[in-house]
Order: sequence, then structure tokens, then C-alpha cells
Amino acid sequence: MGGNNKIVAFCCENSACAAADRAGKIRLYYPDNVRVIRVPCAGRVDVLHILKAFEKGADGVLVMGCQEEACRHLTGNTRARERVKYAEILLKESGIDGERVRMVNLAPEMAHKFAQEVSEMTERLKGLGPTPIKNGGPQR
Amino acid sequence: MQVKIGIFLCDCGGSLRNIDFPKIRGNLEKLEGVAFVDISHNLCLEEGGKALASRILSEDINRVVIAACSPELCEHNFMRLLESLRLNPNFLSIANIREQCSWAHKEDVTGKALELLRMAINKARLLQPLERKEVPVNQEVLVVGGGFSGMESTLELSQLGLRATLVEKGSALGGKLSELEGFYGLGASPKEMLGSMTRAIEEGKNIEVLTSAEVTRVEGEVGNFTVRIRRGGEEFPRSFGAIIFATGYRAGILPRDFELRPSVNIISQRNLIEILQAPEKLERKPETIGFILDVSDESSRLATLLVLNNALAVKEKWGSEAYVFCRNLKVDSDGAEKLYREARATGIAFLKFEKKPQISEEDGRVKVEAKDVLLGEEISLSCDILVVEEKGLPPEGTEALSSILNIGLDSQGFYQNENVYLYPVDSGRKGIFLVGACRGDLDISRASMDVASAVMGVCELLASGKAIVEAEKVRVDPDKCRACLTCIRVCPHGAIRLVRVNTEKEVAQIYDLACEGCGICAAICPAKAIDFEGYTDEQILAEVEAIGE
Amino acid sequence: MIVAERKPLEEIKEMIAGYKRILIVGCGTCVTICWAGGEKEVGILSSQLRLAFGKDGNELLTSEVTIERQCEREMVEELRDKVQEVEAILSLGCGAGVQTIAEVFEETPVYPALNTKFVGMPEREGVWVETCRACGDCLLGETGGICPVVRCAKGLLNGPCGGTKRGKCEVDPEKDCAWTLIYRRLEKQGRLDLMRKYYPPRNFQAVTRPGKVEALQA
Amino acid sequence: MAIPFREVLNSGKFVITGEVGPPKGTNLEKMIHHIDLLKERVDALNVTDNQSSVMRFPSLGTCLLIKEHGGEPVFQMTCRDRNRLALQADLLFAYARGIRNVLCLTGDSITVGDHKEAKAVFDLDSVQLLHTVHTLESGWDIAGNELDGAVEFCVGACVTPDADPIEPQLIKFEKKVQAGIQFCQTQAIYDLDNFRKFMEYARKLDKNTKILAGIVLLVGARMARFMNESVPGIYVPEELIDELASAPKGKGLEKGIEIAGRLIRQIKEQAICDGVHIMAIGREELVPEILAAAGL
Repeated sequence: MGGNNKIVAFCCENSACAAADRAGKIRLYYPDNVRVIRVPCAGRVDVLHILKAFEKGADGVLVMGCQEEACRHLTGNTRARERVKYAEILLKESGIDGERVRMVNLAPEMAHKFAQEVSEMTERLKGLGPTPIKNGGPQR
Repeated sequence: MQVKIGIFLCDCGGSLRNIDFPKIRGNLEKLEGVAFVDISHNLCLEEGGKALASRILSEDINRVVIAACSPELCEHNFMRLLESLRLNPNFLSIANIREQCSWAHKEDVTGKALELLRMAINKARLLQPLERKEVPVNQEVLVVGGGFSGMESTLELSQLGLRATLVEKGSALGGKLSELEGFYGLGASPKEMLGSMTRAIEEGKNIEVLTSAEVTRVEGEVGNFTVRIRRGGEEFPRSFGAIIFATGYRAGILPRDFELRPSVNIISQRNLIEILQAPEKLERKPETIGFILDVSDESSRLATLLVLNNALAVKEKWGSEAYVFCRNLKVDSDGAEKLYREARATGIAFLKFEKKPQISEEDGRVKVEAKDVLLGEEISLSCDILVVEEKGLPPEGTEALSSILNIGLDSQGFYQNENVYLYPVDSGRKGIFLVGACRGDLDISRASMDVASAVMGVCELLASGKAIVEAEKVRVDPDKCRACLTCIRVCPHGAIRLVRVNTEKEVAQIYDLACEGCGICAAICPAKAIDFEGYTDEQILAEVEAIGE
Repeated sequence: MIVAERKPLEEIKEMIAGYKRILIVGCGTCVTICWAGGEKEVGILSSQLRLAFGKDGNELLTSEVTIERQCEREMVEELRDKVQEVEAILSLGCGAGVQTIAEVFEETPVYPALNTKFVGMPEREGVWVETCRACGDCLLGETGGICPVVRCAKGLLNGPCGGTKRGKCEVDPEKDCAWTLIYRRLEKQGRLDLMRKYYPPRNFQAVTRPGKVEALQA
Repeated sequence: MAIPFREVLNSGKFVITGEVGPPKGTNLEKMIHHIDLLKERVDALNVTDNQSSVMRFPSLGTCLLIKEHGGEPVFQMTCRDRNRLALQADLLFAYARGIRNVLCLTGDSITVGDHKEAKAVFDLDSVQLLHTVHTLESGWDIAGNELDGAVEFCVGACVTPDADPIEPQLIKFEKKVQAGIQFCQTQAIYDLDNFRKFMEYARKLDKNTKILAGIVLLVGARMARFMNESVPGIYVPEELIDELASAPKGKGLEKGIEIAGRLIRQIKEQAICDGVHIMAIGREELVPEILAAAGL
């Protein structure tokens, strides 16, 4: 993975994907190190997806779902929040900074928030430096 | 079947200039299983589509990867195209190189576009076909609650030719309609309205009314609910395809908000209506009447409308002086502004407080002391009667019913809707709708709107007598399932149940028609027994894997 | 079912320090159901370990497998091929599972990744509570189906201590006072006379350790 | 020499007992001072047994000390730290050394104390311990072996009249009465109305068991609120908290003494129960003042 601040953004197709599209449409020009993976709901994102993203060389992970209390699937975004918290704990246990993963709630219209979160994570990752797990680490 | 991928790059009429398309083609052509990489300028136009179709057919590919604009815009059309070519529509994978790449960054983004394509290709290799199938649905509808919303729902359903069964707890229909003095903006008094609605229901086709009846259990899923109804000590099951809940609200005054108890002179809106309807009980006409709103927090639309109606009624019937103490009057419901103006015009005074007024009783009168923030003056009013606000509370039994239905309650104890902005009358469980005041504070015009959207929702689901589903899009592997019930407990749509697969084994099974495809179950299953075609763990991780390759 | 909980990663890391190839084994029964040792938890632990070792620049090859029941020798046998390729086994089974694996593969060190906590049941999604101490002398028939031996913090047999507060336990106000529950249950059944009965000291040797049960039928 | 506690209980007089808490360590000076101060003014002195699960100088040893100083000890025994062998052995020893009163308690949970990782025993519970005492009295141990020399004790137990819910507590009290107790001490009482209700129940159940109302000195409104919040089975009515809060700064303790005295006086004058058990918890030197405030 080139660069030192690759961000994997798991984006809910009901909100975050649209926000990302809109950010492009209105030319918000955010850092190009983010890779959006479309999911049907933030609740689809498994802790394992987050861990494995780091194993595969991501430097940061964003989980982006609907606004609080406005989840298309009622509890998906709150579960995602809890899982991100859990992932933080698991990563810390493994010696990886918990700040590299973050839950974001946004509405489909919030293009600015999408761009801002990507920029903020990029800045944070610059501060933290690359993860120590470059080149995928040893695989099974 | 060997994977044979056809890749179509669309440069959006040549407008995606910061992407070097030939370079991408050169890079991708070498990948295993890639039959060809085409560059097109307008896949979304007719000729573009035609070209795409002929390439798919001539090269006999079985996976289609498209790099174009947002899938929100194009996915549906491409899927239909694949279907018309007898290719499973799930064999499509899209890379959004426009909104999330070319348009999002200023500099050369060929590298990023290439990565997005690799992600899409990796996913495409793993896609499995999804079959669509038809399932029959029961066309009978249950309506619970015989107040305005329930009656209205029943009537509309019957007009659309759907059979409706209306279940009412009380011995007669009407709900709050039979209790209210007036409802502005309906062009008729509540009593007249109730009369005409009752007649219409009696005369209506395809309508069955069960009074003094209650729902005790709801099982099954959309298209096939089994509901147990208790009536007169007897309980019986009935089958329905959809259910509309219109259980209304319960009016309650909250004396603890006032730190004083209701008395002869401090009465509720309901008491006032009773007096208005039977004025002979009154010793003498009250000369001064105070109304008070917003004491504990800001009042609801419902409470505001009630106060405005009742203040106008006392003015009209008795000619009393009427004063309304309030913090912020809610006039955003239908006709409320006009009602307020009318009240002002007839001489009803509105006093706006910020600090809670002091209320005391002396010599058979009620004294209200407040600081009016507009006048900037301390006001002391001695009135014959003080009418306190009424709050809409969830009706009794809401909690019990919510657990029967597996539908959450909001912080106020009302039914919690699915996303209130996107799907206001949906309950989270497909085929169960919530209308009117049972989902919170609503006035009658909003309730009518609710009824219209719920009835439309019911029609969409049931009108054709069948539904088309993607079979086993989300699927439980019966060998891996440990029947731990986790998925059943977490499914926000109540779409999973336990079924017996043989004499000794029970496993979770997803009901395709009720499943809304969120994937929460797949992410939480501790046995990794659930997968979600299109978003399987493997497919998601294959996308991750492509990053930085 | 048996309820267990994952050990902290730090402890697991220390146990397996020095090994380069390990087999991580999940169990498909109780510990899968209580979210501690199923296929998913195996995946999480495995991933965590690879990250932790990778971070320190150490090599660790992990292979993952989840079997039906770790407490059955025959089922553990299935692991033989995989065991031959590794230096150590990390088991996400309960204590019985770890010991069965250790017995079947005597030459390979086996480490527990879980702490086995108790026999219990789910209270709600993701929360399990202890309900049985496996004391070998069941008295549930007389206590309204609520076990005072395990659900009372002090295991009292003759009624509550003075520490009940609003029906909760003095040890942990989050937990119900078992004797309050028993009282309510027996009251509902009209059997409060059972609570008035004197229960003499228990036979704590009803199960001599280690316990053993031999079926009478053949 | 002190009058045996059993005789005091049967004399019909208003019984007053006190309490000493053994120190953590072997410096017994302060405790001996308390013993000397109180032994003449109260009818018997309870000795707590690793109170609040905090390891201390033993109850049994302190009881011997009280005897040496001419007082009448009540040996408190909890089920937390000893199994049935140790409990019986200690009872034999106590009797052999002239200790005649034993108070059988369940004991606080280990987790509230200072050795949180210890194994909580609870081999017996308080009711079973009462039965055990009586079994030893009959000349046998509870495993059915004959003793060479039996014991005889004046046996007491505890009850919490403000427990919530109260019904299971009353059933347990009933079992204790049936197990044969001479006296029963209550958890701290502040709400006399509720206590009267309890006494009505207790008298109906059994007229012979002497009930001693627990009196705990309140040192201020904060302590009272804390007890309401955190101490199970204690309820301080709002009026009392207000009264404590109204005391001028630095006078909270005086107010507390006044309240304790008043409660004792009311209990005695209205003959609500048979006596009081005063728990000054670390402020034993104030007991004479409390008694003075009670007019005793």
C-alpha cells in the first residue's frame, strides 16, 4: 500500500455514500487517500473487517453511518458505534493506536462533514505515522 | 464456472480529464480472468448501452465491472440491462470513478481510479448469482384502534378493494373523536365526523369491525402474520398480510408539574369539555378563565390546538374573559395559525412567560402570577377557573404490545418509527405500520397524512397478491448455525426465526420478504454462519485487499 | 451452558511468546453461543495476534479452526494434521476443552485463551449470568426454581441477609437479591411455607472433587 | 462482677448494651479505655467480628479482655470467616473461658472489606449457626458426635426492620425466633413509626424474645444521607436529616447526640421494645453523653 495514510472508509449506502458522492459533485477536494467500501448499513461492518483492514495495511479506518436515531435499520448505526469502540480496545491490545479508527454519523446531505472527517483522519494519521504493520505483516 | 470479466471504463463524455484511461486499460488487461477492457464515453446513453450489451454477448463474459459515475445513479439501469441479457444482475460490480475520484480531487487521480477498479474486480470475482422468486401474500389487513386514524385507514383500505378488519378495545368506535369539543380545520365538528365515518364503515365493503377486542400476540412476517385476538373471554387466531396500528394516545395532566393538585377550580381540558357539553351542571358562568401551557417543558401541537379550541369555545358559549399563559405557542400544525389569529381577534389574551408562573388558590379563585416577557411586566390574574394543559401520553398497553411486536419505544414511550424522515409510518418490521398519535404528538391533519402513506405502503406490499424477493440474499448456513439466537435478538426488522430442520436440530432462518438487507446479523453471528451475498466477508475483504496492491 | 470470557491479549501474548507457528482452535458449542470462543472470536484473536506480533517485527503463523466440541476426544482428533504443523495450540474452549486437547496431543503444549467463568444463561443479548454452581445437590424444587447457592452472593439457605436494598444485593446493586426473587416467586405460587422451613447445613461433599458421573444404563 | 446478661434480660428492666470495635493491630490501649468507660454503664458489651469484613483483633480475644476487666461480653460471631469446624471450636473455647453470650450473624460480604480476594466461607448461615449453638448445648456436635462437656449460651440474633422488601426479612426473623433466641438486636432505627409496626409483628410472633433497638449515632446530615443512599436496611426520615442540617456549623455531632438520646428516651418511655443497643462506631467515648441525653 503506497503512502503512509491509507484510509478505508466503510460507508453506509443510505447516508455516507451519498455524502461522499455529493462531496465530489460540489468539488470539495478532500485528500485522495481514502477508499470507500460501500456497505448496506454501518451495522454490516464487523469488528473483523476493521482488524483485517489494518492487517492488510490500512493506516486508518472510518466507519460512516446514518445520523444518530435516524438509521435506516434502526439500530445499525448504534451497533456500529459500539463495534468501533470494541475495535479500538482490540487494536490497543495489539499495540495499535485506537485513534486510527473512528465512527462518523452523517446525513446524506453532509458532504462537508464527509470531506472534513477524511481530512481530519488524514491529519491524525500524519501525526501518528504509518502503522507498524506494513506490507500486510506475516500472513497465515 | 470460470470467471470471465468484462471491464467497461466510462469517461463521462470525456469530462474526467484527470484520469489517464489508456494507462488504466493497459494495467488491467493483464489481470487474470479479464477478457477485455473497453473505454466508452457514454455508457448511460442508448448507444453506450447497446455497445455494452453487444460486447457482453459477443465475448460471453460472466462478470461485468463498470467504472463510471455513482452506483446510486447507474446501478439500477445496468442491472436491468444484465437481466435483459439473461446474465444474473448480481454479476455487476461498479467502481465510482466520478463523484468519489475524478470530481473529488484536483490532481491526477489515475492511481486512485485504478485502485477503485481493482477493488471492484476483486469483488466481481467472488459474486454469486441471486435468484428472484415470487411469494404469495395474504391480502387481508388488520387495523388496530378504532379512533380517527384507525377508522380512516379502514375506509381507505376498503375503497382500494382490500379487506380490512378493525379491532377496537372499547365497546364503540370513535376514540378521541367522541370526546373532543371541536377540531378546527376539519369543516365539521368531531361528532358529525364520527357519525359520517361510522356510517361509512357500516356501509363499506370488505370491512369487519370487532369491538371490545384486543390483540394479544403477533407472529410471522409480512404477507403472513398470524394474530391472536381476544374478544369476550375468547381468543382466536387470524391471518393478515399487513397490520396498521392506530392506537392513539392517552390524555393526561401531570399534576406534579404544577406542584398542586387538580381541584374544583383547577381543571383539565377534559373537565372543561365535560362542563361545556353539560353547562347545566355549572352554578354560574365563569367570568375569567385562564389556560396554561408549557409548564414543564414546551408543549405539543396537540395540547396547543386543544387550548386554542377550548378558549374559543368558552368565549363563544359563555363570553368569558380568556387568558392563555404560554412559553412558545406551537402553531405549526395545519390551521393552527389561523385559529390563533381568530382567538386574538375575539379578544383572548396571550401572555408569554419564561419563568414558571406561580399558581395559588385563595377564596375559591385561582391566582396566576407570571412575568410577561413581551410586556416586561409582572402580571397577576385572578380567575374563576384555571385549565391546565394536557399531554398526549402513550395509551396503556403500549409497552406490552411493543414487546409482542418487537418494536421499540421512543423516550416518551410512544412507538419508535423506523427512520422518521425517510419512512415515517414504517415500524421497522415490514408490513407493520404505525399511524396517528400512537407514534407521538400529531394533530389530526398529520394523522390523515399518515393514514394515506400507510395505506399506500400496504397497497405496495399486498395489492398484487404476491411479492418478488431475492431468494437467500442473506443466508444462514444451517451446518454452522449454533442456534444461539443472537441474530434473532438483534434483527431490527424481526425477519429471522428459529426453524426445525430435522428432528434434532433447530437453526435460524431468514425470511426473505421481511429482510431489509442491513447485514447486522452477518456482522454479529459468533459462528460466522450468516453471509450476505454482495457483501460477504470475503467480498468486503477482497475489496480491502485491493488497496495499495 | 458454560460461559467463558477471553483472556486479555497481553496474557495470551506472554503465553505464546517464542512460538512461530500456532493453531488457534475454537469450540462450536457453549463458548460460541456466549461469544467467547466461536469461529468469529478465533478470527478476532488471530487477527489481533498477527497485528501485535507484526508490530513488534516478530513472525507468527496462525492457522484457525473451529470444531464441534473440544471436550470430545473423537472430535479433537480431527485436528491431528493441523497440529503436526504447529509448535503450540491456543484453545478457545472451556477448561474441559483445553484439557481434552492437551490429553489427545500430549506432546504439543496447549494454552487457554479463555477464562471459564460459570454455568449460566443469557440475561439479554450479549449478557450472561451465572445460574448454576454444579453443586451436585439440587434444591431448586424448594426455592421456586431460583438457586440461592449461586444467585445469593453468600449462598445463604435460610433467607436473605440484612444487606438487601430495594431488592438488590449488597455486594452489587446491579444484581437482584436472590432471596427477594425466591420470596416473590413462592408467593406467586402460594408456597411461602417452603421459605419458612429450616434448611440444615448443606452437604458440601455431595460432589467429591473431581466429580464423576457414571450412567447406570448401558 | 457484672450481672449475667441473661438475668438482665429476664429482669424486665430497660436493657442497654454497647459495642466495642477491636483495633487493627495489637495496641489495645484505646479499646481497653472504652471497655473501662462503658462496662459499668451498659448491661453488656458486644464485640464485633472482623466488622465490615476488615481484618482486626479477634472478637473472641476481646471478649476475654472484657471479662478480665469485669464487664459482660457478647461474642459476635459471623459465618463469613470460619467453617463449621472452626465455629464450633470457638464456641467450645468461649464457653470454657466464661463467655456466656453469643450473637449469631451472617456477616458482611468479603467484597466490602480490606481482603477482597479472600474466600468467603458461609459454610453455615446465621439460622444454621443458631441451631449449631443449641446442638452443642445438648452435648453433641452437629456431625452427631458426643461432646465431653457441653456449652450453654444466652443466644441472640439480628434483624433489619427497615429492609426493603421487608417480608422475606420477617420470614427469616421468624426462623431465628423458632431456632430459639433470647434476644434480638436490630439494625439502626430512626423511623419509630415503622419500628412500632415491626414490634407489633414481633410481639405477635413471640412474647419472650427481647428486642433491642439499634441506635447508631449520626454525626451530621451528610452521614444520614449517605446511610440512606448506601447502607442497606437503614432509613433516616427526611425530618431528621433536616434537623441535622439545621444545626449550626460544627454542632452537627451535638445534634446527633441529642437525636440519639431522644430516640432512646422515646423508645423507653413508650415501652416500644425491651431495650437499646448503642453502636457509636469509633466514638465509644460519647456513649455516656448519649445516655445523659436520654436521661439515663
